[in-house]
Amino acid sequence: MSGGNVLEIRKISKHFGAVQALAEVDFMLERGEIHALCGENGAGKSTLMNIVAGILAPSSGEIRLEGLPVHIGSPAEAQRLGIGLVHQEIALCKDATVAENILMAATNARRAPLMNFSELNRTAQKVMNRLAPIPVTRRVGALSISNQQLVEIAKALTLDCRVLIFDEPTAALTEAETQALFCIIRGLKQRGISIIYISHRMAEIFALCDRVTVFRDGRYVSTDRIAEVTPDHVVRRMVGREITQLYPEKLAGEPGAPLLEVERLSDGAQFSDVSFTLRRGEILGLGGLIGAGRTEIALGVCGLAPTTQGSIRVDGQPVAIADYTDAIRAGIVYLSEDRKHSGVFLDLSIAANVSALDLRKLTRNGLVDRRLELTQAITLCTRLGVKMGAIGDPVSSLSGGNQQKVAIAKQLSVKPRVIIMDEPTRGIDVGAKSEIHKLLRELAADGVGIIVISSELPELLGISDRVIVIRGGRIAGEVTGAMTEEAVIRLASGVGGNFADVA
Amino acid sequence: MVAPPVRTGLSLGRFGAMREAGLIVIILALCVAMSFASPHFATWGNVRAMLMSFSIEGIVVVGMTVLLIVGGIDLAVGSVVCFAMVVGGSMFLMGLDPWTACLIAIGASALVGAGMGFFVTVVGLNHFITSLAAMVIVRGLCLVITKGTPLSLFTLPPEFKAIGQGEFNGVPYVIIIFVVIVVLFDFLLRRATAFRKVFYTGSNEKAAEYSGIRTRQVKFWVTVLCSTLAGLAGVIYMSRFGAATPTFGVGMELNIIAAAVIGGASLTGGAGTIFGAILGIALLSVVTSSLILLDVSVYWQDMIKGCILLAAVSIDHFLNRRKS
Amino acid sequence: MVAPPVRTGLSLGRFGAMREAGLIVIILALCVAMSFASPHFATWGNVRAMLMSFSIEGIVVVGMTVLLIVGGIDLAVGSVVCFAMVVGGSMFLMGLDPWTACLIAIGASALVGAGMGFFVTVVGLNHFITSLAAMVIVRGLCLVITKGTPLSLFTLPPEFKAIGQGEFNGVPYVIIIFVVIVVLFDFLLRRATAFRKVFYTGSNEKAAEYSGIRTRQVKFWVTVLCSTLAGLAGVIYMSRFGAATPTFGVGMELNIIAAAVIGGASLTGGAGTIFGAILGIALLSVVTSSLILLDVSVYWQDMIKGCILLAAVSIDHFLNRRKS
Amino acid sequence: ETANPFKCEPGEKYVMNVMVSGVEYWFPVYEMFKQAGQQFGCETAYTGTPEYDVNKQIASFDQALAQNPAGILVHPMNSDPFIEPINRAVDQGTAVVTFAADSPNSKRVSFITSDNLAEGTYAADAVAEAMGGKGEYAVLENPGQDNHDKRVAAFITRMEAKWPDMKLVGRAASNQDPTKAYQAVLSLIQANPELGAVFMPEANSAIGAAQASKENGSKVRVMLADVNANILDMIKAGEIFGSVNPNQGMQGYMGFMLLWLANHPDLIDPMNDTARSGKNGMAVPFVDNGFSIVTAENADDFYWDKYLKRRGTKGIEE
Ligand SMILES: Nc1ncnc2c1ncn2[C@@H]1O[C@H](COP(=O)(O)OP(=O)(O)OP(=O)(O)O)[C@@H](O)[C@H]1O
Ligand SMILES: Nc1ncnc2c1ncn2[C@@H]1O[C@H](COP(=O)(O)OP(=O)(O)OP(=O)(O)O)[C@@H](O)[C@H]1O
Ligand SMILES: [Mg+2]
Ligand SMILES: [Mg+2]
Repeated sequence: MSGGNVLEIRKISKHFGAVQALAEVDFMLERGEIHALCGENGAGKSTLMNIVAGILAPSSGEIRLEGLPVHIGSPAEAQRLGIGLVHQEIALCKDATVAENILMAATNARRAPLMNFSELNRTAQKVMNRLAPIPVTRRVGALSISNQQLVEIAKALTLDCRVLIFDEPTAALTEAETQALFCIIRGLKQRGISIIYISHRMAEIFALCDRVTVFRDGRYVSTDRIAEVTPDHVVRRMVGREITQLYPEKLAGEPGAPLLEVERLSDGAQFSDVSFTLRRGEILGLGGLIGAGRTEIALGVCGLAPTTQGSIRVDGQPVAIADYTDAIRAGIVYLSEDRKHSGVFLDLSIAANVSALDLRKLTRNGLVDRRLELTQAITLCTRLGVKMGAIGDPVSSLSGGNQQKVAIAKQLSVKPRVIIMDEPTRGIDVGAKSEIHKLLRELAADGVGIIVISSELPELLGISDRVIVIRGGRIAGEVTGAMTEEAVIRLASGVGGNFADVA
Repeated sequence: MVAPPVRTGLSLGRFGAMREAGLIVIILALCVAMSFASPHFATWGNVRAMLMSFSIEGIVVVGMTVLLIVGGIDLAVGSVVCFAMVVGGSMFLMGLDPWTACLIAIGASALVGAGMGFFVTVVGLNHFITSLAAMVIVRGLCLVITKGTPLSLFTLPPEFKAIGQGEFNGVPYVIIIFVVIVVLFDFLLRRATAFRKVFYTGSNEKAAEYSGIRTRQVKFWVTVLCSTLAGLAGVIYMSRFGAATPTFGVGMELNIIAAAVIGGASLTGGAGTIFGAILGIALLSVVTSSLILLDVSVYWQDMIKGCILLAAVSIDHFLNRRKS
Repeated sequence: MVAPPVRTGLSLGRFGAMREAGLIVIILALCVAMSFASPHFATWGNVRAMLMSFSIEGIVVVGMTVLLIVGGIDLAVGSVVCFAMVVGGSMFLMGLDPWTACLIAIGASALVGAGMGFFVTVVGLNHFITSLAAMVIVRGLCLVITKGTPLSLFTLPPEFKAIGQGEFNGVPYVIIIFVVIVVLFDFLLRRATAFRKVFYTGSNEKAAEYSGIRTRQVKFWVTVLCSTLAGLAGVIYMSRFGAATPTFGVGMELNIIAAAVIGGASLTGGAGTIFGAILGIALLSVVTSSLILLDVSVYWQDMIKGCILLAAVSIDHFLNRRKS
Repeated sequence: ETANPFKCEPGEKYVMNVMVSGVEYWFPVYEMFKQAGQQFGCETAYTGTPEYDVNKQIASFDQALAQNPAGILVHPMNSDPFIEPINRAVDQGTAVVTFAADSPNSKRVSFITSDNLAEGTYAADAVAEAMGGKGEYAVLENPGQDNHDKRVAAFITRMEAKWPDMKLVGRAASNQDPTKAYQAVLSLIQANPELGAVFMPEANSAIGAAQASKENGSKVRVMLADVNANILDMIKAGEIFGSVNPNQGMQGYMGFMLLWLANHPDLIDPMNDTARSGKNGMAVPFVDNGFSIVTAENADDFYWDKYLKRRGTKGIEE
């Protein structure tokens, strides 16, 4: 019966201390299929994949490869067995070049005592170009997070695999890269390679995959042919309830008075001459391709990166923002796109993470009021649906999506006037996503101004009242009214009417 | 549903408590073994002697632990301890009253810390190389001030000497000062907002910056704090020994850092407790005393000491791994 | 389209070259200034003295740099250097021929490294605390073996002493050995596949592991390498000094680590070059020599030395920041 | 009439070389070395490394040598490591005399020291006599430093040989560190409540040892070697029992003489085979500069600053 199955996972369980991450889950992967794995944040998807890739050891259960039981004790063994994994969390050597990172596994397996750098660079560039033309002699540490994600993917493509696993590869990618990736994945499938694809984006799953398996709370729920189910169906299985409305209602009337006015802002390198106005009560989207400079603009506004020119007004009053503390004082907060490096404190507790942004609020007589801190953390985490052991556990014990929720909770804890969110729902499941969207809309209704930077076009259009598109560090135009994906893409890529408002 | 936090809201919460539990068990086991091996071990005199022997160093350990938590390190503590002695001593010899002299000495030590803080936060060097240079410079200053000869502070008034040598109801002032500082900083580190920022900065500097914490200021002040506490230790040593030797405290830094690391501080920042660090220095001290008490040959003392240290750290590591 | 690798395919490629450029400029500037200040500076005798003074330590620096790159640290190098001397010396005194004795000594040093590697990779302690314990234990072993008295190896055959004391066309063998080792390891570190794994492991251990690199093995062997090179340095010292003193090399570790860090090695791993580290130790040596040559008051030497060190590191940092 | 032969040529320079050059033990040695030099019209210089590191000391020795001095008075931190440098110096025509510590297998022309064995022996006698020949004592050590080890060994040997009722109850390594000495003596007192004396071969440990003793009722007599202002004050106050101090001045003065003589062998014409063998006829193998016993009565004469003031010189700075 199992003749068609490359990989069979039987009754695998895994617990971390008291937390049961997986409870006797089964999973079958057929040869040459693209198999989607779905589930809410913390459902155990990454944990299972880490077990298959030899990074974690299962508490119990069995893994069969081509019908034979195997023991996968280390990533090296997994690679020997032909199992490759694109990690959800980027794990690259920042001090090494892109080429070295892409071909690290090959380097490790090489017999030759000396490196051949020119060949290494040539080979790596070829692989890289299939995704995006990132020069492979650059140091990985100097790349933006989205480019790092591409390197992480390219790295997996060099492996000689039977089974290739993608754990949320597109969370930080825009449409163009996503499409390039899909082409590659389909090509791999043609070559008989079996693929497991994890994503929270239903559209992707339905465009790419053959079958879908759903996990809930560490348990196996179902497996279906994609052709036989609908997205709503899958979501219901994941969440256990209906998600009626994906995006909240948009702003009904006119937005309020100007709240944040940015005028001719430049940083002398990544962006220049950026002017826009954010009004009270509106959600403004920032669109663009990878590397367009949206992140840099946000950093510049918040004082997290130096600017050379331009002025910022809040409520009509000019404010001098030298560093981020000034920005926070002025009521502007920023959610970083790079969760691991600048979003959360992995070793510190969830509670401590949530309160990091504004300790003053929690301080009584110079001491942190821990009751207040806990109440605040628990309230926000419950609201965002963070799946966790205890509020005192370190953030590193959370799943990727739940870490992102903690980072968002941190932003929301301060009651700011302007929230800038860079890729806010990276890796967040459908249910929580709509919860966050609802929350943002409620904040906006309370008079908060919100800027959302998102590479996921449907989200950008779904949540924003209008979208400003950035190209090459300049404002390429604005999309309002009945916004279409096409309009944004056209502005972002520079095809068609330049600098023209597309209504 | 959510477990109540143990002792602190910090991630180290329960885990931290466990870490220390491991060390406590090891130290107690050593003490029990020693009580059987030597009749002199479990006497108040001996306990007092052991406490005395590490209580002043313990003050330095406190500062070092905070600095390690923020991700720094200070190789200059030994030199700064000596510097405070020498500055305080020479001020006194120049005619100042000893209390003022000591304040100036502590102030001078804080200045050294400020200098290091400047090079770390403004110039952008790392703590290791900055404090290494400071170690050499400050030691050099001690030589310059003393011209290589120990200052004899024999004429220090008895009420000043009392700090280092006197007792209160049988408990030496030194131990009282030490306990007060340890309890105070342990409390502050767990509870005070200002010290919470130290943890944030040490755990992930970038994320701390992105949370609006002025990490450079935090690092600066922690560097100053560490030197200031070293300076305080220096003036207490001066009161204890009634002397200021220009070679005092050479090599002290490794002992101090080792104590903090044994006690659970991480060299990469973000983790550590005062209580643990104090247990670390207590362990080192108990081992040293025990070897002398057992009259182990001097040639073997170092070796055995090292082996016990290694064993203790391994056991501690093992206990913690099992629990977590 | 793809930029040709400069000197090497090192990630640090061009940047690395620049780092070193800064140091070279600083050292040359110092030398030029010194040539004007003292007629004795630019003599072969003085240059030889300076080269001799750091060339054996330079061998230890090589091992330390590789260890720092992998994210480790070794506080025991000074003790291991001494250990190799003492083991080699006592083997020789027991009647072995000096070459065999030295091989055994180097082997014993490698064993110390293996022991540390075991505690780091299998038990899971960190390099700092493991090597600190090893430092104490190995120093203790030296005392035990020698009973505290220096071994006199006056009877070492001249052909063996020639290694440390002889010359080839006016160039001491010691310097030749040093240069060969430096060039070899610099090349290997930039080009050899095995050493690239060291960089990867130090840069991001997880990422390296995910690529199938057995990071624990890498760390183990680098730890062994560092101790082995320290052992080699030890036997060369033995040949140079014709003696084995149980207190040799106390405090050496800080100097060695400082040299590597000045040369651009990072204490958190993933960065460093042999060439840079050697420039680091050369800088330290030139400064020391210059102060002696200029007949600077001994009281002031340490202070000035520290200040020059701090200034040099700051300038170097500044130059690199501007360029990068 | 003949010209005074006891005069230096122009440019004839004599150098003193030490390790841990910043500590005061060397200063009185150099003071008299310098005085002898001035009397002969020679240049003198004080060199060395501030560190306790044989490698660095050899580097400073080599550098001094690179300037071709007429002679070097050296305190070799370890004996054998100095064989090669000393021999190189002698071969290039620079006379070398060792002081306080020797390098016996080298070609150094003379060695001048106080007798470490005598120092240890005397210290033992003084302590035992004060205790009535009966009681417990301990030693603090600095294992590995040759002259310190000799003093300790001599102290113990003497006790065993001459004072059978004196019992050695503990040995601890204090490594010249006052805090370690403090802890060690505290522990020793705990283990041996009857402890009556402790000996250490250097001055740094004594500060800690004396304090520990004082805190326990001052029953432990602290005996040491070497002095400094602080030790002297404590001796005067009775907190330290006593010290044996080498005659540093003689070490320096005679050290210079030995070097100078070795450089001028033509002044004598001894009845021996020196002319035939090419040996240096002026070579004096060994000189004992003697030592003083410092007690409360004479302590005032050993203060360096008072001495310097009295002499009106700038010490090692000239
Ligand atoms: N190291 C750990 N220690 C403790 N708990 C852990 C650890 N790693 C994962 N968990 C827990 O295991 C559960 C499953 O996590 P996993 O990362 O597999 O989720 P996921 O399905 O990949 O979620 P996401 O969509 O957010 O990535 C979570 O509840 C998480 O808190
Ligand atoms: N640390 C860095 N060092 C050097 N260049 C960088 C760095 N971070 C980003 N860049 C470059 O800056 C440009 C803008 O990058 P970034 O990806 O942040 O823009 P973005 O519009 O925010 O894109 P994204 O959609 O990925 O958020 C890119 O060319 C990128 O390679
Ligand atoms: Mg996941
Ligand atoms: Mg971005």
